[in-house]
Amino acid sequence: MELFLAQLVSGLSTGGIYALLVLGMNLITLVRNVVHHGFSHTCIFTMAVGWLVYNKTGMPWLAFLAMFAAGVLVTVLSEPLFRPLSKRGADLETIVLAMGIGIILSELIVNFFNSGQVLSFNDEMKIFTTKFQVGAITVSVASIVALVACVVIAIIISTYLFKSSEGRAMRAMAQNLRVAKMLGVPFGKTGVLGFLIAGLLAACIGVICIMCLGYCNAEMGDSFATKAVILMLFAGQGDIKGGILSSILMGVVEAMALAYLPGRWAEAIFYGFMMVIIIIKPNGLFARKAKN
Amino acid sequence: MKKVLAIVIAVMMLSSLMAGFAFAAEDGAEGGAVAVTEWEIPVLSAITGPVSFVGEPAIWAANYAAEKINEAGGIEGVPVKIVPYDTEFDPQKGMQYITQLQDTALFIGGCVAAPVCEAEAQVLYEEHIPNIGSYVSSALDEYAPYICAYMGDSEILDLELCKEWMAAKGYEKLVMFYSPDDTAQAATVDRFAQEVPEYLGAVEVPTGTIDCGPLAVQAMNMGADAFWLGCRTEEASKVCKELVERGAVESGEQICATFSAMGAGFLEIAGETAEGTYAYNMLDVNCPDETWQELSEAYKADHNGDAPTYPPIQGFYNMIVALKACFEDLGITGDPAVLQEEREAIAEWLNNSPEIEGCQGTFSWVNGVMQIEAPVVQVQDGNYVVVTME
Amino acid sequence: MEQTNTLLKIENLSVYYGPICAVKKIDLEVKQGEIVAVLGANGAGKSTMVNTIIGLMKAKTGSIQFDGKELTKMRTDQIIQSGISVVPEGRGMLSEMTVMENLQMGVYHHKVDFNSNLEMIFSYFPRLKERQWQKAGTLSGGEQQMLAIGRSIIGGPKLLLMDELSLALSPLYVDNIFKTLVQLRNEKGFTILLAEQNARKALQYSDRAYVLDLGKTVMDGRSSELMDDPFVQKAYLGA
Amino acid sequence: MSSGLAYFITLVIVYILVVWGALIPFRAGLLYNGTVYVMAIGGYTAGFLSKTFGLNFWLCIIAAIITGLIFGFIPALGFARTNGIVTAISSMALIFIIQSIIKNIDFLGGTRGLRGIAKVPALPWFAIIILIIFGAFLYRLFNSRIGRAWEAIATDPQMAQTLGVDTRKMTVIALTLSSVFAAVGGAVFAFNIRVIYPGTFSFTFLLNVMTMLFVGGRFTQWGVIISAPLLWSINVYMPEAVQKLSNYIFAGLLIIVLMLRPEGLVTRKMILSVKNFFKGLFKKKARETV
Repeated sequence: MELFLAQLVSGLSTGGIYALLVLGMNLITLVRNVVHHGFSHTCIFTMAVGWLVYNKTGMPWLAFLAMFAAGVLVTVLSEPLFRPLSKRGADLETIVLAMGIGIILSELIVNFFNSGQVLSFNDEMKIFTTKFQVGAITVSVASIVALVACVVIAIIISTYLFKSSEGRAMRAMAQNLRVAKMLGVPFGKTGVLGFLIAGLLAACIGVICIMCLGYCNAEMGDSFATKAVILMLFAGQGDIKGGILSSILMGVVEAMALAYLPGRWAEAIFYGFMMVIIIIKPNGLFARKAKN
Repeated sequence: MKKVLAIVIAVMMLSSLMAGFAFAAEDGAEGGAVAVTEWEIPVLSAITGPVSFVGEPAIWAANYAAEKINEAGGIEGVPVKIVPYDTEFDPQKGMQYITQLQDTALFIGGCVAAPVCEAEAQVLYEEHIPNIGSYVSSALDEYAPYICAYMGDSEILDLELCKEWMAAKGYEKLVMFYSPDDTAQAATVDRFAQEVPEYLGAVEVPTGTIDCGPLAVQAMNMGADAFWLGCRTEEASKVCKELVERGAVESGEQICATFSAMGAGFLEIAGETAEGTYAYNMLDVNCPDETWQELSEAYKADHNGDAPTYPPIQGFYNMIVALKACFEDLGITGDPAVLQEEREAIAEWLNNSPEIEGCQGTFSWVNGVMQIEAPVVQVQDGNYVVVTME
Repeated sequence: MEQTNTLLKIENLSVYYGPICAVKKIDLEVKQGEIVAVLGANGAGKSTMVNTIIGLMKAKTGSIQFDGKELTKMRTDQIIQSGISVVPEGRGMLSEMTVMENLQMGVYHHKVDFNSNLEMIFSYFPRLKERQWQKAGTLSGGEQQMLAIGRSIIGGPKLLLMDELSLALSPLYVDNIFKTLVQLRNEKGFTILLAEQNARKALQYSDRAYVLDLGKTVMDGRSSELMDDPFVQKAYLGA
Repeated sequence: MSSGLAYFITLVIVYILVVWGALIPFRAGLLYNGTVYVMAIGGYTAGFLSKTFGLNFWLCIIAAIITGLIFGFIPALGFARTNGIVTAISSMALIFIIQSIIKNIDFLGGTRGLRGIAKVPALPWFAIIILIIFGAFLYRLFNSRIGRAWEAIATDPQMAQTLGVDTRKMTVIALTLSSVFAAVGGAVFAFNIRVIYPGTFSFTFLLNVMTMLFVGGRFTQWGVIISAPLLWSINVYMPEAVQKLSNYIFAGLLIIVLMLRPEGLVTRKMILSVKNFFKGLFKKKARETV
């Protein structure tokens, strides 16, 4: 029982991180019909920038500021790369392009930050280091903060996307670029705005990952990216609520698999399960009705 | 008919293109030939990539050794030059270099990473090229006499340390944490299962596990009082942290880590929880030996004051030193006409070598296994300190 | 309906798709409060003309004057902002969004009172009110066309461009929709430019018409006169 | 031929075969990332048979084709139901699944890898023969009824359906044939590198394949024949400093080509003009001889 509870708690906190990543992916699909495989790499990149700034200056707030700047810079600079593809309506190619962006970011982390070694953060950057201990069960304040932040950010983003006129315009552009243009949505400006928000979110995820994990390296980008992309499809592209639910669910499932199944099978089970569900329900687990 | 002709023409174009490319490329590949005016020693190492923290110092040490030898007049009066090849921890890349080198190289040094080495070993054995790299004993037997290990055999040493440690502390039940992706560790686990009576079981730590809490709890549920960390540094440090924080161990002494687990960042991530943990470092960082002190100073000067901590430094230094002894002992000429004979002679010599003066005392090889002191270290106040197991 | 105020004036307009000329030296004029139809078969250049007016395609030569502004040098969003609305070919639904959201998108660039205009739209198209929370993709063809028209007039545009309004609709629906358009013009004073393949209906409900063929204007005049023209009857009305 | 060169040529041919494997689904309007998964299966089949039973090269290749057909067909049945983006992403998961499965199979060497694959001295020549056979097959395939059906699906799936094309069946055929190419590529790869690990068939490999596909041109089968040797030579024959940048170069080229030259280096137009040139040449000659 103790084992089970410990796993549940661990799974929830891992799920919180997945949920944020999936949220970011969903944001980008909703503002520009792109499955951004490189989004996770962007998050890790902001962490690396934060690490570098902190180690050079010793000022955590400056590091956090730099993280937000880096997140915004990366996403806003990558937005024009997607433009010609979106104009052509080449949705499949955008996936490949996003992978390309991911590799470049990973390579940058390997080459320019601590020569490819693990970047670990100290307590000043982690902010919340308190932990509650009940037997083998550890509940850290950081993971509670992560879960709460996840829900709050999701509410803010979905309110913005679904209730504000700018948000609507972004979604319109992702659904049908031509029609959105005919309705007067400025293509460049709205796209940049959407990616800017995604950049801020990437930095937020970076900060939360620093709090919860306390370290990062280039490989993390890859392993997060594929999981997050598949989780997003699993819940249904653009389904914010479903994305969060299924991320947390998968976080728990993964923790349970680690505990009760041989570790080597965990990955096969994780991906196999999701693939089967995706093939059975191509529009997402939470999709009520297939498109007509 | 026309269609067939068009296909034939296209195929011809294709093959001529390939051939043209091939000939153009052939010229570039000639660089690896051994010139008699200079000993070009190709050395493979993961200079960049995920294990660069081991690979870069290693290649540095090889270069340092070459410099030292050249200062003293080279090998038989001919200077040595290290030609580095960066495998990036990718067996495919390593194989590519080996195939480029296999027609001309007298000796190939490295690599520092087990997967790359195992990929190489087969070709090295078939082509009879002597090599010193990172091997465990099972591979050494299979490909004798052409490959040697540049440091003590971790498979055997780990086992010995583990037995000593458990006997000295009186621990009764052992759980291993290991990475299923590490080929060398997989071999060690098999060995432990057979030879350590206190062995309870292994916990697989998949690469990139985010939260190691579940794994720690799993090990605790097995009821062990001793924990062996064989997984990669990144996960090992987290497992160590979880074990201590969740109260699985009373002190760090109940945890023992292998060399691969105690890589860069272990102390940073594990922090205070690493206190008291044991490990083999296979390298005595504070060895009073004069050569080592000199090397250490030179290393610090080149690396912003960071001290050398990884055993391949010693291993790669010793490799070049051994090569000098070997070449001089055998009177190697480097003449391409007798390449095959000289390769075989070098391999035989290295595989069971006489005592050679290294940077931390003497060393030798017996059936390719390096015979060298491997000190036990313990984390004390955030530093590795050499200790002895009572 | 005698207004002299010219709202849209196209002069000497040519548009190319790469080397292919889609629109050749067209002149066209729309006056305030008129319903003007542009007729022609598939590939005559009607849609190209509409797309060029709203800036989705670039003109090679010629000018488009709208309300005193030169449109050929403006971006699409600026053109829309200056008071032109489009009902795109194929209705252009944002199918993942609800009917309400589609209507809200219609006022993206127009500073108007959304709620009162919404009432107006619902009074013309009561079906939309019933389905306002449904996703646009689930509507029937006729309802989608209503939504497209509603979305284009909700922002109170000065000029309404309609591309292939009658495409893939039953004849009864087509009549209904054209009647609504005339009603809108009479009651709200909209100016409408129709690009239509269905010449009979278009001539029936419009004031004036232009006939395009292979990118050139071959005829223009009052709709009632064109209706009786033997060439038009033979080529476009199938008489 | 020096061994370095032989290794290079064989590896380039492996890449060409696998890229062709990725090209076939693209003809049918699909982005299929499962090629690397089938490559692993083909590679392990060939490697295992060669090591354990000492089968010769050609028998191993035939075995790889058979396993490729089987293991390509199974996921293809699933992917026939899904749309483009879902197929692209979820087929990526296949790579992780197969890696994980191979790690758990002891007779394939598990994480320790499969060693002891026989040495084939004439490997580059064999590879060239395979390349020519499969290249000719691909050429015939693209100009066959099936090829035209794929093209119709890629242009407009709904229209293709109204023309009587069974899109599901065609998708299954495309993915299965793609798997055969990838499996053969994997088998040749195994004989070339002679030690295979589950981790060899990784995401990085997929990205190399994608770069070669897009840079070479994904509308013709000829593009990759130029792009694969050019790109891979960056990794082998360029100065060390350039080799270090190879990942940046690959990713950068991929992005630039996707943005600015969607057809890639070799376009359909170029192939057409080359064809016409040769046709013209033959006609003239024919006239002269008459």
